[in-house]
Amino acid sequence: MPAKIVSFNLNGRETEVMIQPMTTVQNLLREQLGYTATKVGCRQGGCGSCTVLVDGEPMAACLLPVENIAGKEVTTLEGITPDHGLHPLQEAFFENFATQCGYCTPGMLIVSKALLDRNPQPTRDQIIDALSGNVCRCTGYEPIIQAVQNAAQRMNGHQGE
Amino acid sequence: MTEPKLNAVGQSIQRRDGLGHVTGKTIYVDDIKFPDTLHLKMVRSPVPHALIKGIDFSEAEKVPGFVRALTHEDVPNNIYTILKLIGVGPDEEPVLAEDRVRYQGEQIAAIVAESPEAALEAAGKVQLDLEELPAVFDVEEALKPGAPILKEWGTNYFVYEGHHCRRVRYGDVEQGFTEADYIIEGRYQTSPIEHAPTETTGCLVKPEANGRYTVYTNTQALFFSLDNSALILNLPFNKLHFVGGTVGGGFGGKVDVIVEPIAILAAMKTGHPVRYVFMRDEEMRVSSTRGAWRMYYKDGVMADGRIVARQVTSYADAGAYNRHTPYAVTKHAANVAGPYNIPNVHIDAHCVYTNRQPGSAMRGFGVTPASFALEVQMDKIAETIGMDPWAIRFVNAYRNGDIKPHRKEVEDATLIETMQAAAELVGHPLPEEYKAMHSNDREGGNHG
Amino acid sequence: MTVKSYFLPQSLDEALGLLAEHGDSLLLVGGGTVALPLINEGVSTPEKVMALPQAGLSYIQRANGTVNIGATSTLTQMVDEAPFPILQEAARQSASWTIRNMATVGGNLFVPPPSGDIATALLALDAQVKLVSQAGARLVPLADFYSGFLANVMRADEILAEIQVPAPQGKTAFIKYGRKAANTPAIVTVAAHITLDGDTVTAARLALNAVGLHPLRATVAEALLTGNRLDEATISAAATAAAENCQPFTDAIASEWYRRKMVKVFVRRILRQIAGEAG
Amino acid sequence: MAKVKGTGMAAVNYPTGMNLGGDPSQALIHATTTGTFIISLSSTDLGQGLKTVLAQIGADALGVPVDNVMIDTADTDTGPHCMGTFASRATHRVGNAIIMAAQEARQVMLDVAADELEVSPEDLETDGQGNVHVVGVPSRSIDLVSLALAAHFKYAKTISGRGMFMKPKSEVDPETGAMDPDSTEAHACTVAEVEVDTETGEVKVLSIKSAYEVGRQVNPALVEGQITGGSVMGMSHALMETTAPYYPAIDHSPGSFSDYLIPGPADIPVIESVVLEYPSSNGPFGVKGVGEMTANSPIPAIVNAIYNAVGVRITELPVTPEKVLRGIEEKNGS
Repeated sequence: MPAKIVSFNLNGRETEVMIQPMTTVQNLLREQLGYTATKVGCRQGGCGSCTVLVDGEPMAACLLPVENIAGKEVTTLEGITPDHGLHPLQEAFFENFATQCGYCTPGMLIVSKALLDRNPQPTRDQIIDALSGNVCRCTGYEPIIQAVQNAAQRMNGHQGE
Repeated sequence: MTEPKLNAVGQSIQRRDGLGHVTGKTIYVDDIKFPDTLHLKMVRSPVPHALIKGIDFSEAEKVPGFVRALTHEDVPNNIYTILKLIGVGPDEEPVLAEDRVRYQGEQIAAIVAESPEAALEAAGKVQLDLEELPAVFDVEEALKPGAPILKEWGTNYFVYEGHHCRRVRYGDVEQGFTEADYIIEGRYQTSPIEHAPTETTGCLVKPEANGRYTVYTNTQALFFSLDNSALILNLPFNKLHFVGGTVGGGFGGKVDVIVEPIAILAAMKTGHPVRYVFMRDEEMRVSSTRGAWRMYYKDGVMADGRIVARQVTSYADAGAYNRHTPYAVTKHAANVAGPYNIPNVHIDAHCVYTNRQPGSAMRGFGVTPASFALEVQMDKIAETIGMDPWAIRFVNAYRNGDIKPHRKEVEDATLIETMQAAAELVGHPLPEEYKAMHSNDREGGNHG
Repeated sequence: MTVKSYFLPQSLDEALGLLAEHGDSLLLVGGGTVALPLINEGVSTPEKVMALPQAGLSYIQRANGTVNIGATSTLTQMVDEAPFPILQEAARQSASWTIRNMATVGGNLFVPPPSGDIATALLALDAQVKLVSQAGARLVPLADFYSGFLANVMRADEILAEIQVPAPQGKTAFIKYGRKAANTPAIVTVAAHITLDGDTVTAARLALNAVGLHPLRATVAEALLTGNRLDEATISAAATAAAENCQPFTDAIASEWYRRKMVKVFVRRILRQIAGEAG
Repeated sequence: MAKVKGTGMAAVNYPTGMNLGGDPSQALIHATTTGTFIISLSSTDLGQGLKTVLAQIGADALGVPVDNVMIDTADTDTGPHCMGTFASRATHRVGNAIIMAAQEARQVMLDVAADELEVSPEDLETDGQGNVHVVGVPSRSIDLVSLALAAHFKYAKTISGRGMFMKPKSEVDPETGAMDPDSTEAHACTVAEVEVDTETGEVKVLSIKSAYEVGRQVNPALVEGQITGGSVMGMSHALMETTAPYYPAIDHSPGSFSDYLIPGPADIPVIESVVLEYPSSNGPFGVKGVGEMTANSPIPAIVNAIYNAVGVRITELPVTPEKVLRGIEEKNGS
């Protein structure tokens, strides 16, 4: 089969991969590269569990051919997690009990990261709009919304509530 | 020796798995990878009821990456044994369909291939020769003469020790109706519901060098799944090793032991690790649901609000197969009269088969539909007799020492206290007589 | 993997060349948000796919009172850069943020009801689509673009390259009614563009989605509005006419009966909203 | 357009466990020479936090810090039998098994400590901070690591315990339905406030406020998590969810999160709750259970609130806007 070579930046590392045509970023990350924080919830673009950042924009990795990310910067949850400790969003999700089964958590964190990167002080409605593509069946969303608010406060120099 | 004090219990300590969740390092079944893994996809029935006249794999076999197909002839003991281990029978669901399919989406043959895409493509190329049969979807239609019969034993209902339903008989319901000032009836219907966990049901089976099979699974019940798989595969129990414990949402949807037996079989036949994970579409359209229920209530009520007789006839829509529904019906029967002290109760709870994707366990197993029906019925009673909705519940609330219709003494009643707390939470004023009530005796608002 | 060739042309010319070379065997996609789910589930098994998001068609430009929207502008670009609020709102309500970052405006025009709401706003604004082939380009009013369910007037050698939107002359509004507050298919979507002289309607555009084989104009209702005062009687007559002259369908989220009822309710509401703003 | 508000309430019970087929679970505990206590299980955490609450129960039953307790689950080669995580049973059953195992392990731990401190085991207590000391004399103390090392290298003892909980199988009387199917009852009362659009039948849930009585709360934050999540699931069951939108017909069955409706973050109401604790007689430290029941009472509370708002009693779930509108039209005779 006609494999292709694609170069991109993954979590700060220049990366070159060989793929079959139209392999999704989700498959590449999980099956070829071993980055499993990017989850598989539906492969329909409907649950947000596989969200990654492409040049800072959240996208559904299940619907994204690897060819489309050539030359771009891709960030997964592995790339957001510091070598030691946690990102303020991760701290806030952990401390606010914003996870139950944890399966939606990586996607929620990625979208929240993108939101806070462009809007450090989002309103509740802006947080809700940002998260509206992400399904959580356990928490009822409220702890997640509060965790994002809390993270924004932490990142703006305020102590968490 | 002194008893330890409570230090940890009662504290909101952080989740043990929370750091794994927020870093994405928690390992779920689909995150486990082995080289040379094969992938399993199902050939499913496109129609709700049909005879299987033939299956043609010739086009599927030509798909690059195709490894093999499995049919019922490959399954050593081709019958699900889900309730056998707790003594509820008979077993009546084939692992892979034999001569007949009874619901749309029923699994007919498994395709094992080198990639999920190849397995999916090959499954799509299997030709089925089906002769469609009349189907029935309504529980009461299914019980009428002339309805297509789905079960070998000749009825569309589960037989409870010689009865067509699970019965509860307490007091004399007809006498209660005679005494009652009001007779209030209601019909309630729920809909089948998908558990919709964000992680779909799945497993990965690895053949080990020592002849055992390690099964990585998101089942909610490891030994239950192990035991059932061994029975289906005629394997000594000690050949199987199940590993799990971390689940991306269950809600009762991952107790049916659907994926593990066939994936183990595929690993046995091929010598490779085999992965079988439901696609989202399968999770929704094929996997077990919270089955639908239809419930008819007939209540005899006195002018002062006391319910003196309650008759409930309910029908659980099990879909095509038992799964856990016969068991849910019994739990339903124990709870469908509600947390109320009613002297005369008559319950007929049926487990009915239709040509629908099977229902099974879900959060609230048989009780969720009952809570819906009876609490809407309570409001209907209150309105009919001109009573406040809170009052009707306080007047009838069960207390410790009462006997429930299934003849179990009430020990842990706090319905009254819970209602008092809710009223306070929302600022709903309660009359003094209800504020003074408590669950430990019948002083205050006693109706005897 | 069923896909054997995936093309990602870097210019419209390259795309047209590939289309000429491979013809009907090529599946064209924009952001892939509709095609990929079907491919992932094995429902669609194309051998050759051409995706357009890098073909130089991602722009939103103003020229002589018209806005030219490159076909592969993302819905996020529409939300952020479209000069008319009705377009921003239509894009925002079409999908979640994640999908808006991938899905394209042009691609959205090919999404069947009850999704694909952007056409509703574009129809209300008398947008035209620019169809380009190696032989040249032609402009087709969006109102003449659709010919049926998943069917349109494009030739096999054409690519939808641009959408041209004249600046609205009157008041505009957009309402999407679904079963959820966000990120959900429509029960009905209504877009209105009403030009008033005093309280008299001089031009009316009403477009609907999820109540036909494709997004459509409510022309009978438009005719009832034009030349009349935008009062309760006119609004009511237009709402009734819109409900009577559409073809709602039944799906998982709403029945034909309910959709038709809601056309009446939401045409009334959108017109009252415009009348209220005018008054 | 008219938007009308209404409130409704519902009160429910929920049973813990289901022992009509027997309902056993086991736990094994052993201390390593590091002073760490390993609780071996085959129980499954679905996300509700089972691994966390079982560590809390184990820590207090042993009298050691929760950080010294490791939960080793779920592996059928190393963990003893568990029926599974369902029927609101896991914390109750497995917690009881852990307490039984912990008592046996604690006795060995105190026996060793008694030998080391040259007192009787009856005179010892644990401080929950990692030490065993003589009652009233904190200075006569031994820490867990020293204790575990002494048990192994000096006294040749395993600090370990076996735990088993089973409520015996109850047979149902086929004639009367007499049975003892469960262990204890938790309770909830929910008040829902809704707003109904009388032109569309659309129902917006404004708030879900509940009182729960769940026996002892092992971890209040996790209990609250169940209540918040369950409130939204209950609302979802009430208004949105079905795999057969035109039940009993099987047409239009949804296959994605686009047409299988569940709430998104924009759909959630205000959720408030209070939790009462009336410890059960048979649960670990008085636990009842809260896993399943939180989706139940919101459903009838919402349906009753709709009746309160517009006088339409919906008796078929889910309460689609179409059903409400048909009800309103019937009531108005239009």
